[in-house]
Amino acid sequence: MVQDVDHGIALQMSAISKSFPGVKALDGVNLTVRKGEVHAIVGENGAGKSTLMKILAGFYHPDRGSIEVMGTPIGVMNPREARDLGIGMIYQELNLVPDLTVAENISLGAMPRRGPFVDYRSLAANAKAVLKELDADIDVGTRVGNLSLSQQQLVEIAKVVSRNPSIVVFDEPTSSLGDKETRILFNVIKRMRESGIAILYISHRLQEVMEIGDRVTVLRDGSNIETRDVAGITPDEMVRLMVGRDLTEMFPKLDLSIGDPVLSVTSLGRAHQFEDITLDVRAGEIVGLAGLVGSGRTEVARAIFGLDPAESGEIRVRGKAVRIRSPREGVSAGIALVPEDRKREGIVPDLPVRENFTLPLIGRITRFFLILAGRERATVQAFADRLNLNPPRIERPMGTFSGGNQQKVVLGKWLLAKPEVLILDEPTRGVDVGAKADIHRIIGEFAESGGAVLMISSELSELLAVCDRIFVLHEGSMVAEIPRQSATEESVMRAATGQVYA
Amino acid sequence: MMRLNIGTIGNVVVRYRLLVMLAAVAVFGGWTLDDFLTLTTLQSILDRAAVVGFLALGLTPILIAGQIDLSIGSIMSLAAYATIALQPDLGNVPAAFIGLGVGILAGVVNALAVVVFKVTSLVATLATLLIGASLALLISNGQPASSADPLFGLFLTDNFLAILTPRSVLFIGAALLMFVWLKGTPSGRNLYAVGSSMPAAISAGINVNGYIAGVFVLSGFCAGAAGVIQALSSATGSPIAGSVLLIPAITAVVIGGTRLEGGRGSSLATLGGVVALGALTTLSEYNGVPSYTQAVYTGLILILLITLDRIAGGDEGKTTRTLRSAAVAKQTQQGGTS
Amino acid sequence: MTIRRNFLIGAALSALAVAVAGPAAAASVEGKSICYITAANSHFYVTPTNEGAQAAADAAGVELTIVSEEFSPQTGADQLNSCVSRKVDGILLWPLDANSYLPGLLKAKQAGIPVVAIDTTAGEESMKLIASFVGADKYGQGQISAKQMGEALGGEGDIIILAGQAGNNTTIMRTDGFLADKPDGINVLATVNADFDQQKALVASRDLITKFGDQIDGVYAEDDAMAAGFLQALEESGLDIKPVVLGIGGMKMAFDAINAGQMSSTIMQPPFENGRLAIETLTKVMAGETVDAVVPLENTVVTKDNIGDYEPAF
Amino acid sequence: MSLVKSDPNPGPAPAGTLTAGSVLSVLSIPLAIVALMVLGSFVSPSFLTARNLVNILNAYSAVGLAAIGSTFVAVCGGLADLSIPANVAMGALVALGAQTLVGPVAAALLGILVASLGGLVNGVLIGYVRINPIIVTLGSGFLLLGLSQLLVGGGIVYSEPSAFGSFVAGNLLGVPVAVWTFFVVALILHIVLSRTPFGRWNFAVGGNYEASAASAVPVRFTRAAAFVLTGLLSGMCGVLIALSIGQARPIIGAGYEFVAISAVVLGGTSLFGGRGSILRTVGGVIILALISNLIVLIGLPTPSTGLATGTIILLVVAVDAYLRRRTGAE
Repeated sequence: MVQDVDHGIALQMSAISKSFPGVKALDGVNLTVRKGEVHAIVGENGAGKSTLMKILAGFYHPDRGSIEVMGTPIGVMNPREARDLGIGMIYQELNLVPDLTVAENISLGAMPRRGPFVDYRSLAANAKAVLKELDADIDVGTRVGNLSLSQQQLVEIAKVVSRNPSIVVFDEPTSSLGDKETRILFNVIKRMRESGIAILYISHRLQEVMEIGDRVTVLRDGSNIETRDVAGITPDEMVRLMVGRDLTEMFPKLDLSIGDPVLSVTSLGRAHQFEDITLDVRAGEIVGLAGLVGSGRTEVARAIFGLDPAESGEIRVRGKAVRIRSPREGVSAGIALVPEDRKREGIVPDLPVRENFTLPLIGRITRFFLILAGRERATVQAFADRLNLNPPRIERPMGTFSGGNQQKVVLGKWLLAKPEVLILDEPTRGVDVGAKADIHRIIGEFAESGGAVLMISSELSELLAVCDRIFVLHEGSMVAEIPRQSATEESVMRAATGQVYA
Repeated sequence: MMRLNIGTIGNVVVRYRLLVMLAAVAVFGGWTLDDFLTLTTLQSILDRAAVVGFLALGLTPILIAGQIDLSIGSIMSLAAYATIALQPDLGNVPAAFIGLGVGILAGVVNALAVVVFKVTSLVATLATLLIGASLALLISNGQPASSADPLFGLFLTDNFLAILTPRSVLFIGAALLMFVWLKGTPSGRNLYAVGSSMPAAISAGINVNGYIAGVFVLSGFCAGAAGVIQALSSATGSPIAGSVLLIPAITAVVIGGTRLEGGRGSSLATLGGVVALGALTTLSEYNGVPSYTQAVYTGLILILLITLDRIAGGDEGKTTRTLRSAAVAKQTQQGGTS
Repeated sequence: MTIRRNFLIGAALSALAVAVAGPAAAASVEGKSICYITAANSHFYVTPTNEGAQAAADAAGVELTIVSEEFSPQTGADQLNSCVSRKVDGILLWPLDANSYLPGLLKAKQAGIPVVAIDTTAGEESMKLIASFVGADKYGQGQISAKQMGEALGGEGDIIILAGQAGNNTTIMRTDGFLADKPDGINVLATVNADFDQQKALVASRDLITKFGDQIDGVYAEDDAMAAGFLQALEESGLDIKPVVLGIGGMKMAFDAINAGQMSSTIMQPPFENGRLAIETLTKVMAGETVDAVVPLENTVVTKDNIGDYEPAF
Repeated sequence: MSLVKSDPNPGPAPAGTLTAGSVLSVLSIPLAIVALMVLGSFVSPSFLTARNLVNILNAYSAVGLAAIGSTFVAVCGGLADLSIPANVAMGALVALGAQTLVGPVAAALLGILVASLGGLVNGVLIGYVRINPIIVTLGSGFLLLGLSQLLVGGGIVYSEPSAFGSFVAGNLLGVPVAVWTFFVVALILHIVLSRTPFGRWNFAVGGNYEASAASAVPVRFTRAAAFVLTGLLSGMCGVLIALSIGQARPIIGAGYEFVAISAVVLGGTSLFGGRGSILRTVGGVIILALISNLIVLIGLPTPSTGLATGTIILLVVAVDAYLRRRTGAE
């Protein structure tokens, strides 16, 4: 359902190649984007999507190839020139200034002046106009640091839209959004498309690509494999193009024998975040925790682990009441948490993989206060091999690995600690298809060995495929417990949006 | 509806606490001394604030940009010495301009070290602190230069409109000018962006390196101005003039409420911080309180204020952000690839 | 580079211009206020000076407000201004450099507030505005030390100078005085700033002993603490030399060293006495009496011969 | 089923591979030391004598202790401890002042304890209340130094002659006790930083505070402990100096905070955390000691030390930053 507007070529990238020391990131990539289309780009991590977009944004310069924007050939450009050419970027990580207001952020780098001064009147007027266009109700005088995540994203989009761009790149825009916010975003994207803006949409979520995209380009190993109309492709086909072969089942579900309750949480509460949360996870069971962004699901997970301890309620592990006021107590109670924000809370980028691995349990491989270096190395290497760490170099700094591999290490470090309960908060966010399968396999193996898994994901399809039961949170309260048999996207969404139980 | 943004609670709190300090000083001073609450006391406080005030003013944009400049004291010493030592050869006024030029030059050196050679500002300016102090002593052979025309700069401390002196007018004027720049002009707003979120500033096409270089040059200029004013008003170019003023300047800026982590601050807050500290010092001196007792309660106030700020403001422990300059090298490199 | 150095000569010249201020008749100064701008609050030499001043002020019944420059002449200049605006009846000033106090001194003159300088003289112009200087002649101390050194070494020999902080007025005076009267046969191997600090003197002396070894015939330390630092380094080195070691200050450690024969001499500079004398001089000025432009603190050289007659100054 | 490809972004040379940059960055400190020593042997024939070399170490042993503490502070992302001079003074004054009350050994321990308490104040405010370390230590520096001056009122505190005092001031097997202390402490704390869980925690906290907290690392304790350790070592520094020169004054540690930071920075430890080593700090201390020794041996004016130190810091750090950018690390 392509809109009937001017379908001239907005962007033409031809035979783009780019190498970094030792790596050929792009090899003769071609990309044509029309005005008024949503052009999705998919590919595994490392396929070259980011590099291509950074070239478009002026951060990198291609070794070879040419770029034409609106029919004009572009030479070497820097980020500012790229912006002036009408290329707007919306990244996964928001690029806002928390200490400036919404209005100032929207006009950052190009504030209206009156004489030498900022014209605050037209600054506010501009911001209001743009936000209205996006149908966003945000006070333009608020400090951006005080806004919610999804409001911030709207500001980010407003910032880009206010410059009247001809091409806008969305890089994983929904990774931190809940379903409701995603809907709002899609509406905004549709409006932008209608006004003739060419949109490049990068996502790992193929369902979204199916929904919002007009055409899709698949990248693999730095080359473009194919560009197709979305109407004529299925997610399975996309996956096959991305990985180069069939991935038999994206979410393999093992049927495991479910044992006794391992984790039982009763009436857990924490002021302003959640209250009266009761749930249980049994041995060998994978339980989902669903809810919109801001429903309190992450907070519940953090409370059980002790990162932001609960203020009321009881936690039992294998029937024994435990007091958890810090992650250390969480760990000794046998609980592990793979946090939501991998970069911020998952890895220490400068430390080697080995040291990241052993961080929670370094005390256990210590004798007379000294770390047993040999045992540490051997243990970690063995585990890294089991996790398919790629490359399998445990002395390399964590920061040099891809997102998927970093996530494997985060997961692995907790498995190494041999927990009874594994809590996973968005374990596959921003992870490519291949690593995703690895991660699901690892989780499955953990459950198979009798562990209890509590998993949070914004991707309902993932929860539905993997979980034995799903708890649903709405505004800090538990609103539903849905067994696997009766769980559908609709039933979960209804509960998450507060449409069940009074 | 026009808002002079950032005018949110944070700033209100900051201004409020300075008023509390000043009010406490006034009440206590009026209570213990019968000659404290006079215009001359105010004049004396403002006058004494001028020199350390210029240093603190120069430091303000530096901190807003998330940087630090430890070399301002040394720069001030060099400028003060040049201002007096060159008088016989160049004449009084040209020598003063050379003093300012020395400050700017030193600022350029800092800017180069931070922006071009990617040395974090804490380390770079520690090095230039050592180098500057050493150069001042070497060039002067450890001897302060005395002006042959000691009456030339005396007007700087003359009475002006009952509560001011020419040099306090310069300081207050500079603070107001800087306030207008920081709050009212695009470049001022951009500076906050640089300190608050460098990636955002880069992606908005703001020349981050330029701004960072700029604030170091400005800070050098301010330190130079402090040196020139100090030298002229005391008719002495001491090679150690600024060495003791670095810590008071930082203290004043911090008490004023400018954040060490970048992105927040104001020159009026700095003005307030300098005056509040000056008032406290003057009150203590009038009461004959020994300097070490003053040090004890300056330390207490500093810790107390910042703890209150931390608890009340609940800035969610951004200790990991520490000084943003750590990120300069990486970020600017990314933004400035050629 | 023309830098004017303020020699005591400047002060001596201005002796002609003895300032007389205050009401001529009032003989009593009781109840009057004095602002004492001192070098520091917490310092082994300055603190006893301050105590002497306080004692004299208490005896005279004047109200003494002590403010500390913390060794910064800029701070002192500001404090001087502030004391003048308070309209105190007299100011006792510890000058830390030549010119910095000039503006304040002019204002004091205008306001009719008498100023007396303690411990150190200021520059020529400044001294014209100061009623009297009470303190040791530091330039003279340098000269005396030069003479001592010359005699002890028979006019010839290689010496090292352990100086105070670079830029510090006392350092400059003691160095310049020494160099001015130093016999030509005395050769200065090295001058090191050890900042009046025993630890720094110790470290520097170790290096100097390493470099010059038995070349060192004499050591001129600008205070006794630094002399003690040198002696400690010498002892550590095990070097069998016995250089002539001169100190200044009359500190306890110097007395011990002189008794032990390690040090040749020190020059007494009793701080308490200095403070007391300064306040007494100032109150005289305030009472309208005429005082000498220089009230010297006698430079008494303490050697093995006369050590029995004196007590350590501090 | 290995589907994941390695990241195409320009990664750093993997640790363990030898590149020109990594070799240079490992060898830079030994090279600098050797270069200074070669220079020294040309300048003065007495440079390469055992006594001079011992002197060089002796001069910086005490402040070297504070530099070792500062390494922990820097590695855990605590920037710098500006209250070092105050804690040095506290340690020194208490160690001498309490001699007549409790005897020399107990007094020395008491001095170290008091300085550690100063460190504890810093540690609690920085680690647990999470205030910026620069501001906290600036404030506590004011506070503690003011208190120490209040304590002695400006006098000098002299040491009572004692066997313990002369032992600390003296030599052991021809090497000053201060030097022994420095190297033993450095060795122990090198092992602590590189081989123990506490050391590992420091790197983790400095590398990524949030992630360390989420990995059950006692983040608050770690940061607090680094400051307590620095307080303790500053106290030891004060005690060593006070006993070796037989007297103490509040200004005894003036400027030591900058010496300590300079040594840490020269050693290539990042003040922003996550990277550093005690051995490299020891190298930094030795470089500083060599500079000040050479200034005297060459006969340059004393203030040249700052010029030389500052220039070398700029050079070392700029080269280090350049190499890191080239290899893409960081």
